[in-house]
Amino acid sequence: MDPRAESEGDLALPTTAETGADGDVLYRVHGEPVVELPADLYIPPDALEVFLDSFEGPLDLLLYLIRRQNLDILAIPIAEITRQYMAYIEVMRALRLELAGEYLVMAALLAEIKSRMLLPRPREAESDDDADPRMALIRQLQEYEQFKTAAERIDALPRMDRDVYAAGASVEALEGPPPPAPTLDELMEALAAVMHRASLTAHHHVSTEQLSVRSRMSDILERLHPEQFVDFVALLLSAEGRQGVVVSFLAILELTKAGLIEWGQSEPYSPIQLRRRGADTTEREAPA
Amino acid sequence: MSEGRTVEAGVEQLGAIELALEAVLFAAAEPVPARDLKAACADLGEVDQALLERALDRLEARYRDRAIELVRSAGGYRFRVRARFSATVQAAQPERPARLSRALLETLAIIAYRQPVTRAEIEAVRGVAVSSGIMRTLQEREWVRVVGHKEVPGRPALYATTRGFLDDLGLARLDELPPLEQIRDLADVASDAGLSLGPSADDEAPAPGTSHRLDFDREPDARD
Amino acid sequence: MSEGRTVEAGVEQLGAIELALEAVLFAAAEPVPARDLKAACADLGEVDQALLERALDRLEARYRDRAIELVRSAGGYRFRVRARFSATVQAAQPERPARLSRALLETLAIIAYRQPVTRAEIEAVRGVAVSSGIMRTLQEREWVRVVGHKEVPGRPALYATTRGFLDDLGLARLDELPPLEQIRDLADVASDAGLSLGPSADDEAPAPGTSHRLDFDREPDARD
Repeated sequence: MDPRAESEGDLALPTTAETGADGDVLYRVHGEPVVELPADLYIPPDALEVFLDSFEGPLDLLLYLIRRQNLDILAIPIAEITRQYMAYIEVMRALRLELAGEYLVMAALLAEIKSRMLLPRPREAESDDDADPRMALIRQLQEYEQFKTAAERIDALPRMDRDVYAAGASVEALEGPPPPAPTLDELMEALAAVMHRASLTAHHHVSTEQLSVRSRMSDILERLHPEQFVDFVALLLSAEGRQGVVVSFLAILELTKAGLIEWGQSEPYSPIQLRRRGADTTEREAPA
Repeated sequence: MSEGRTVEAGVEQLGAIELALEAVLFAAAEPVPARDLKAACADLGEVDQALLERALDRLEARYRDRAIELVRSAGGYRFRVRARFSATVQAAQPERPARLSRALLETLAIIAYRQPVTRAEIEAVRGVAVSSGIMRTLQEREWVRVVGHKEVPGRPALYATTRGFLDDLGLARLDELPPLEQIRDLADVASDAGLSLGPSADDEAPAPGTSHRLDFDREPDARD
Repeated sequence: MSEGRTVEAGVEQLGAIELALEAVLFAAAEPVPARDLKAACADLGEVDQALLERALDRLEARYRDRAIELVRSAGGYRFRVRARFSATVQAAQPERPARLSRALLETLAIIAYRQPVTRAEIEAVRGVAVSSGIMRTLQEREWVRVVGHKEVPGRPALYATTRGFLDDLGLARLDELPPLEQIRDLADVASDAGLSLGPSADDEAPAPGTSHRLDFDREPDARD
């Protein structure tokens, strides 16, 4: 389930608006409130949230319930599956997981199917498959499973930059018309798009440190070497002016926080020194 | 004698074409279509499809025992590190890209097999809303693009996979994707399931391995 | 006899090293330092500097008559398309792209604002993989450089922007780029497409050198 998903599209499920969005529906359908975890939820409570969060939606959850019992989709035991499904929904509610509307719509559909199967059906409707809501659900489950499997197979194919790698060579030696340079507008537009996308998909934040500090971080890092300490004060003073000292100092703190540099002192009260972390002494050995 | 010289010239031309192709293929970041490969040989005499393929064959043979191979996918030709050296490459650059989410993969699979398809149709199959982030990521990755709009109210965008998607999976054509599992006929459903309420736990699982080739020409909304 | 077998094994090992180096060098986005090349051969027995050089010599010789060449520079080793194929490579690009690709611009923007940053960190922000081709292009255009390596397993390269990047943008210093808050506003506006609420008059499209916040009234010139 994706709590960030937006309910924009029309769901193919027959929605019953009068019961769908209302949380009460669970109790009415089930007859009595669910007060404890169902016995067949044999998942450690700590893992439950992660487990439930890993479902891609109500179809995925239903499919799981059916497959776990080794059942054929074509013969879903509606009563039993409905009971289990409701139990999971209740757990999600109890854990205050953001419950997407789709789960409640499915709950309503299951309830409807179950109730219709309990009632005697008019004879003339019996031959009409489409009138049986179970048929529509079965078709949808089959179709979903089909693509779920297809997704796994696509993911298993060798993929560029994950499993296989393009072979390329530098074109530095080639002559030609100069490549287009980026414009500031293009760059800003691209960054705005990334930030927008990041806000939609993930928890990554592009934080707002001063660019002068980040720029100085790069410069300082490039000047430091793992095998050789550099005097801390010299690093600060090499940047002219008071503001330069502040920027350098902040940059050094940031680099320290990021674990990119380490501090040293040959003896107490001697000058504080810095070097890049790591002991790569061989990097510069390639002949020029 | 004059014939000997023609053959000689032919071999020389073939060698020159082979080198030109090699330069172009290594310089390119993406697979290079045959058309562009021919354009690169403009100064090397008449280069028809047959000659191009001969040169490509020679180039392929040249790297037969090497760590890289010439491969052909949807977008054209490219050199690729042989799969058996993937671990070696990863040892030198161990940062592997993040795994793709199931939501993204399922969305991608539906677009791949059902294209062109609208977002609402994808949502109907998955039973949940598809986030805007996923659609944007798929398009940004250049695996999916909008190929038109469906002539229904709202004119929703129709999505399809790109050549880049096939290239990234090393496929030449869409029908090289793994086949979809076959869905059992709904006529069976009615008879098997009957209308009984009780669980039929002893029913057999659907026979595995029944699969069929995908019909890509099928309209995405044919099922409704 | 035993000496013969040692020589035999040595030749075999040399060949295996050569292939491993070939794989790593063709997959790399930037020149590969000797230590990383050695690391890639970790499974191929003891590889000292002398053995590495022998394998590199062999590799170099292998491409002596080809369209690409193995070059050694201070930063490490790489394959490069030979200069005499300039016209050939250009001929294969019938329409030179007038604009930079979206993926390249996004990558460049993230490096500018998050430097020093690893490729995995860029990928985490963008949500999609960054190809070696893009990283190679950014470095060859001298907009991006490697300023160090992060001391985590694999020692991934840390990327930063260059003086040339600022020059091409017409900026004197990096902090003349618009502050992130302003871009965030831009992103919000983009997400509210449909709303006619335009950006307020003073934060329209960011222009070079305008309306940025500076905490420090004067920034010393970059030392390089």
